[in-house]
Amino acid sequence: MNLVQNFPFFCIMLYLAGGVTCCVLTPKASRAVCIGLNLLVTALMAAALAFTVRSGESYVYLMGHFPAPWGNEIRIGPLETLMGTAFPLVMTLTLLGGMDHIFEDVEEDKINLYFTVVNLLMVSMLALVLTNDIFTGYVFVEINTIASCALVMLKYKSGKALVATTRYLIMSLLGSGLFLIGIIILYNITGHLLMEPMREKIHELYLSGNYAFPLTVTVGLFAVGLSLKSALWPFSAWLPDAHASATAASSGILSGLVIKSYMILLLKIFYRVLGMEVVLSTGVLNVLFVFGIGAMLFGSLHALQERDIKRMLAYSSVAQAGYIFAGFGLGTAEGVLAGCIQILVHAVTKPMLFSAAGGFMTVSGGSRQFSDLHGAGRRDILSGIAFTVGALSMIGIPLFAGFATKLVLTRASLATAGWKCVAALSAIVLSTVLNALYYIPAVALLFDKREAVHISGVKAQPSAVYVLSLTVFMALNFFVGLRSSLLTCILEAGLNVFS
Amino acid sequence: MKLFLILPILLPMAAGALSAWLPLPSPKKRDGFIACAVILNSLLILLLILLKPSGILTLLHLTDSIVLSLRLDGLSVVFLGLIGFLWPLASFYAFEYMEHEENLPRFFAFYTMSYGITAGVALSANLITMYFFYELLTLVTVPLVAHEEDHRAMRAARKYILYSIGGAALSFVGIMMLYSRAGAKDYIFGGFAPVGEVDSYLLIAYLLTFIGFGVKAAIFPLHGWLPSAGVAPTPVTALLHAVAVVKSGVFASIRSTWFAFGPELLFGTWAQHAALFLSAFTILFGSAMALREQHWKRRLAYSTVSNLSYILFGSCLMTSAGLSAALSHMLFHGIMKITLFFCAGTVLCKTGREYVPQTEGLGRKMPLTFATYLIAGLALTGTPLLPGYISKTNLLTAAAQLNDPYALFGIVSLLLSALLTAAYLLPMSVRAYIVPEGSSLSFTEKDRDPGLRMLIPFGILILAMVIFGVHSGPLMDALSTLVHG
Amino acid sequence: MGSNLFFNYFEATAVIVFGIGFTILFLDRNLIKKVIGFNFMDSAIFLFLASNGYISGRVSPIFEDGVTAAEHYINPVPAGLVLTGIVVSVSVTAFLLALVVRLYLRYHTLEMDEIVALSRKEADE
Amino acid sequence: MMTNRFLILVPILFPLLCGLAVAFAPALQAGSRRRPFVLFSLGGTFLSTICVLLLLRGHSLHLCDLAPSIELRFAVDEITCFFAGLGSFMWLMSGIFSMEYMQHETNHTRFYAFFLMGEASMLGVTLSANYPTLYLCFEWMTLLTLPLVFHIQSEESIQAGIKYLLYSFAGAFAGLMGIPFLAKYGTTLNFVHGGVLDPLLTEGHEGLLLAVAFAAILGFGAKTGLFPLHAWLPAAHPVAPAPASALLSGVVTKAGVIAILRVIYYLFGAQFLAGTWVQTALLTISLLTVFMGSSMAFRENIFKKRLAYSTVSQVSYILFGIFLMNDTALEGSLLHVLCHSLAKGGIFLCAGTIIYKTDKTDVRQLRGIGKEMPVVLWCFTLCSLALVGIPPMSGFMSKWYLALGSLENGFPVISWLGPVILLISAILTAGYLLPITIHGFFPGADFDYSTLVKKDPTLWILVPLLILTTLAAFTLFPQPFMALVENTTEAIIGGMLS
Repeated sequence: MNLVQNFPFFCIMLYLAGGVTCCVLTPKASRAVCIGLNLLVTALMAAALAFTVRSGESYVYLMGHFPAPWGNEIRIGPLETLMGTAFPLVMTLTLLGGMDHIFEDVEEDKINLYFTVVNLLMVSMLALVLTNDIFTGYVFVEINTIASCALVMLKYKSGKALVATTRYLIMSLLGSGLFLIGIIILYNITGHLLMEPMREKIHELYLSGNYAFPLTVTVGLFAVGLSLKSALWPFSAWLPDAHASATAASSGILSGLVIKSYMILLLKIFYRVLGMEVVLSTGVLNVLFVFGIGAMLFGSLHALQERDIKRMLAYSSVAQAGYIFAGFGLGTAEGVLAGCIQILVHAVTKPMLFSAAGGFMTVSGGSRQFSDLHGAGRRDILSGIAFTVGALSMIGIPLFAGFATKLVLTRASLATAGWKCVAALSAIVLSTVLNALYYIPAVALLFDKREAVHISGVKAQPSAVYVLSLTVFMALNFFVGLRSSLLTCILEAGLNVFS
Repeated sequence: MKLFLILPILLPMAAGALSAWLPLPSPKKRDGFIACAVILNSLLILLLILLKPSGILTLLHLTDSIVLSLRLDGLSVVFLGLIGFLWPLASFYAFEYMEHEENLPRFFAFYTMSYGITAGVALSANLITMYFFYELLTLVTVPLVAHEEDHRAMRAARKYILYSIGGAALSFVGIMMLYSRAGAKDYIFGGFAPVGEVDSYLLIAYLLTFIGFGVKAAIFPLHGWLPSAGVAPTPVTALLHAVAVVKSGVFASIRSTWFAFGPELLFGTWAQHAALFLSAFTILFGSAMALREQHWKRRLAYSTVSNLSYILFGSCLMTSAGLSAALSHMLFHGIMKITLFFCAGTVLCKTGREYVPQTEGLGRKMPLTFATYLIAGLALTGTPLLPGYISKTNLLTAAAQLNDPYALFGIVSLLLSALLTAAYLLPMSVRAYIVPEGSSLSFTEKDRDPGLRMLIPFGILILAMVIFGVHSGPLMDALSTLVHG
Repeated sequence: MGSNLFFNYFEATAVIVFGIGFTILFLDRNLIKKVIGFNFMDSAIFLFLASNGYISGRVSPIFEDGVTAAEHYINPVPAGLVLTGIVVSVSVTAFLLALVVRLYLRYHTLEMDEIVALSRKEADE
Repeated sequence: MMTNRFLILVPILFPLLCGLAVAFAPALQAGSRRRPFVLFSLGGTFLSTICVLLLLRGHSLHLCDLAPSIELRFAVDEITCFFAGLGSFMWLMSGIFSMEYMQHETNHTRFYAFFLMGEASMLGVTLSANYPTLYLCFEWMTLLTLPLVFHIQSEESIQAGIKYLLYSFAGAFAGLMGIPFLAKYGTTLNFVHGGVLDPLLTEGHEGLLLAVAFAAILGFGAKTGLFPLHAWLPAAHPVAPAPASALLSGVVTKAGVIAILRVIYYLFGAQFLAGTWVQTALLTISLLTVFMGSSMAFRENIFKKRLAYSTVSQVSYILFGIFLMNDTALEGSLLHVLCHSLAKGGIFLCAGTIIYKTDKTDVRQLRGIGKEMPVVLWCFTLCSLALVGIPPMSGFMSKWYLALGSLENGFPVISWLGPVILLISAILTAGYLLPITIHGFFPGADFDYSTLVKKDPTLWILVPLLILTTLAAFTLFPQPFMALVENTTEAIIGGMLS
């Protein structure tokens, strides 16, 4: 047990401490604490990642030396540490990118609360990724819900933010209610809360055949509950309002990171708690696959008709979530790998797009409508380039991050035979075209010469922080695009030892 | 030695990017900068063709098996030679043509960058690299199509995006299907797909790539974007839609047929029949639509649709004679079509006349332009002593070799399309020179022959046509040696 | 199927109450009713959870007269979980009610449709 | 020996260079210097052609390779002798005629340039020794004779010109169909006496090859006005100036005949085509054209249109003889080639003179023309007699052999139907040609002779007319011509169908 192994535990504790201290500090100080904390956690988790990749297996970390079934455990493997490093890194960059907007939109005395909420959000996300106990998972799901709703709400005097938050909160509560009752039924059947023992119990039940119906019900509850919280297509009505009306940084965090943590939890439950053969026997994966394909198409169709840049990006998040669930729905290891890669790719690209959109709004008099954004890319050239890079990556042009997903997802769907392969391939082709159809005209409009009359001539003076964050984001995007082979082998190693 | 392979791609890209942002004082300086960059790149290509460096230059490992890498082999020499020869001419032409247009830095930046990317398509050593350059080509040429930024241009650009990205996505799926069966290998003459028994999985993959790349090569159902892209300025339509963009579609299709799937796998299968039928039908369809079209540049665009399918038809015959005929037509059509577009562009830029009926009697006022147009028209129709005849006869002879009903249909459509080409090109030239006595035709003083910078490309192109028409022996031998790897 | 409904009636009532709460939260247009619905749902779950731990014939897990053998008492773990659950649902209800108050101050109505319509009209100006 | 082989090219290059000189050389722009130069070049071409035919018979020249499989090859064989001599002679005659005729026309430079270059391409067709060269010269002949058609630049002539261009291209492309298939199933693309088809290769593919041969023959038939692709001829010939329309009818149609002869006897081979459905189809089409041409001419009132229709029917006489594929019929058709070129040339020149002098284009206006231009109308009458086939003139001899050849052949229906249709069409020919003479010389009672004005043309016109008329009666002294025709037939078809 060398020192590196308990870094993940330290990170969770650090974030908790950070969250508490931030609510008493001044806005500037709480900002410094939050950013510093995030960078520190990224470093620690990177060290943990290096350790787990070198050792190649995932270890269980007992908290408080209480053995099962009383004590609480977290399990650290290559996949968890990789997500653990990526999330805080993206969080820092998104916060830096949207910093000016935070100080504008949120009331003066509430800014330190904003950073408190951000820290709590990070705690819950890290916990969701790492936890090995399902009830702890539920608790952190709830913390995550409250924190993300608070992020949406903290917009100064905006009625729309309030309404969006309420609808978001209600839908999330529905999801977590289903999730909780799922846990309780499972606890009722297996008597355990830690994931490994539950796994053996369920395996015996599956073989013996009794409790078959409750098992299918629990799998259904988990799938619907968590897909509702991670905005899978039929349940995604709340996402556009919530993500569009929040400040630039929050919408980046929400669509880039928050909905991803639930997906990883769902993946963990399928792999570690229920075991893949049980899940496959219930056929819930096909339902997820169909919803994923639906998300890819209808998300993009809605985005096509949007005249508001942030709502367009929000709908595009729904579509990209569809990619992930289509990956999981394929049911094979490679499909899940494609889903995980898309989690990382989308986490890297969407926050950049939202920050760039924020930049455009500052130079276009705060309006989000495309009619006012003519030539915004020209007025704020850095955001223009960042937006183009993000758009091209979303379409899946090689050399950009999006291409990695397209490559692995196509290979995964080719491996599965029958209707799933045909449906997946046609969905990929269609969604690429649809993405191109709304991203490229948007880019063209942003670089359009004829500017709206009352805005032309406003030159942007982006702050150093903003420039730094966008450039690092672009570099990250190209890194994922070019070195995707590195990510794939880490994720493959992680998935092998995941269950 | 292999490192030189990356140069023809990077040089124009860098030059294009620099020319847009470098604070060049006068347009003249920028033209000079672009001109020397393009000529330098053509010389570089000539050097590469002469030295023919062997070996593969790997740029990047996308995943363990999929690699972006470059290589110079027989087929890429042909395509590189074509674009190397035509790009400087087109650039010279563009300098004169674009004088009175606005936002030129952006235009010339993208115009030169597409030179590099097309060279990339030619030099790529496997399907994924070619797909990568293929997508970039779409992105770089979108601003050129939408140059005028008026409503028409934007609609044409949107249509262009829809077709190209859709086509590229289809071919991407096809490529991945091939890779899933045969592994991600580089190009080998004769293809690397496992021959074995005919399995329809690979045939479906081949059809997907054929239709995917066919979008850029303007196959019948997916040709819609080419005529509507005619709204772009002439240097764009001339170079991109007569030579670079569409030829890269055809080049990609030949690559996938001959160097990836391989003729043995495809010979005699229903995939080959479908490909033959599609291309033969497009030959007829393109010429028929061209005859009906009154807008001059759209008529030439439809003619390109038909001529591209000549090349596809030749390559789909799956015989080495067919391939060398296809390559010869690729070269000759490049030269002939760019001349026709130049003439149309000169008339448009000098006199503002866009429609065919408006050109009656103009031959008197612009004799040299219309003389070039007549010669290029005769060449395209296939009159002997001009290159069109050579490639057409080769195509016919290659098609006659296989006694296959689809090849026969191809021969009949080739001949019919030759007649239709005569019908939509030659009467125009006759009516340009010969005007009935009593007709009242108004000519302004602007209607006169263009400046020297346009006439030089005309002269060079006609010379090239006559030389290839009369003495194409060495070229054809070179092509057939290339064909055998 | 129906036969074992009789002796685990705790679980049955819990699921029924959960259903009622879920539908109220999901379908009702009045915000306060939604909050009430949410509490229905949570309390149903805690009933289900608590009843899990009950072993008939044993006493509640509070030490009395020095008896420390585990067999004497019922299983305390579910009760512990219920405690955490109650904490979570109380905090969420508080948050939800705070939101409802803020909405009422702004739009002077509790009906969700009216609030959405008002906010959209407000956004148009 | 090497040099004189290149002499074969002289008949082609000499008129070509003269044509280019007339077009571009500044010195020749003045009318006074241009006319002698044109005469000199026409005469020079005629003489050089005769020398080449006599000296270099049997030699061939492989000029160059357009592409590995396409080579340009010229040779002098029996068909070249027969047609090249006739063609260059006719070009000379109408050249002389045009000296006078072109006075009332404009832009002479363009006319004479393309006049000379047209001759070069026609001689090219006669001299070509393989399929691609034939196709090359054939295509360039269309392009170079095209400006002659729309010379007067009226809207009608331009449309006629475009029609001529497109029909000829359609025919040429159908002709091009033969090259690929012969490249596959034949041993070589050069003209070989008796056909190039390799019996082993053509084993199972007769149907395909027959269809290709049929398409090629119909394609080349476009130039001769054979039925499916004949519509351009009645439109193009009348609008051309008289010397050009004389050549178009007299010689250019014969180029089509040469091409068909080559395709049948030197590429696919007579045995391959004899007795097949192709032969029966071609015979019926040629008979149909013969009959249709003369009936349309009978109804046509515009003078030159009537003569154009007459060309359509007369040339189909020749094709009928060729398609019968036996030596007597072939002899008859070659005789008719001679007769038709000379007679139709003469008739078109007379018509040209009449229109030139009196500007009357409608046949009904020509009452009493005989009084005004007796010599011209006498030549017209004699040439018409030749065409109708009245004994002393050459028409009779050729129609006689044609009828004999048709009866010899023993086809179930066509062998007797052929002579019947030839007879009917001869009567129709008399019907549309002789009334002009009758009304010309005997204008009838109510004609007031006072308004008569002598309009005899100058020598430039009379000399070629008289030469052509005397030659049209060559059957009076048949020996030299018959010897020429017989050994040409012997060379083409000898030893094949015996």
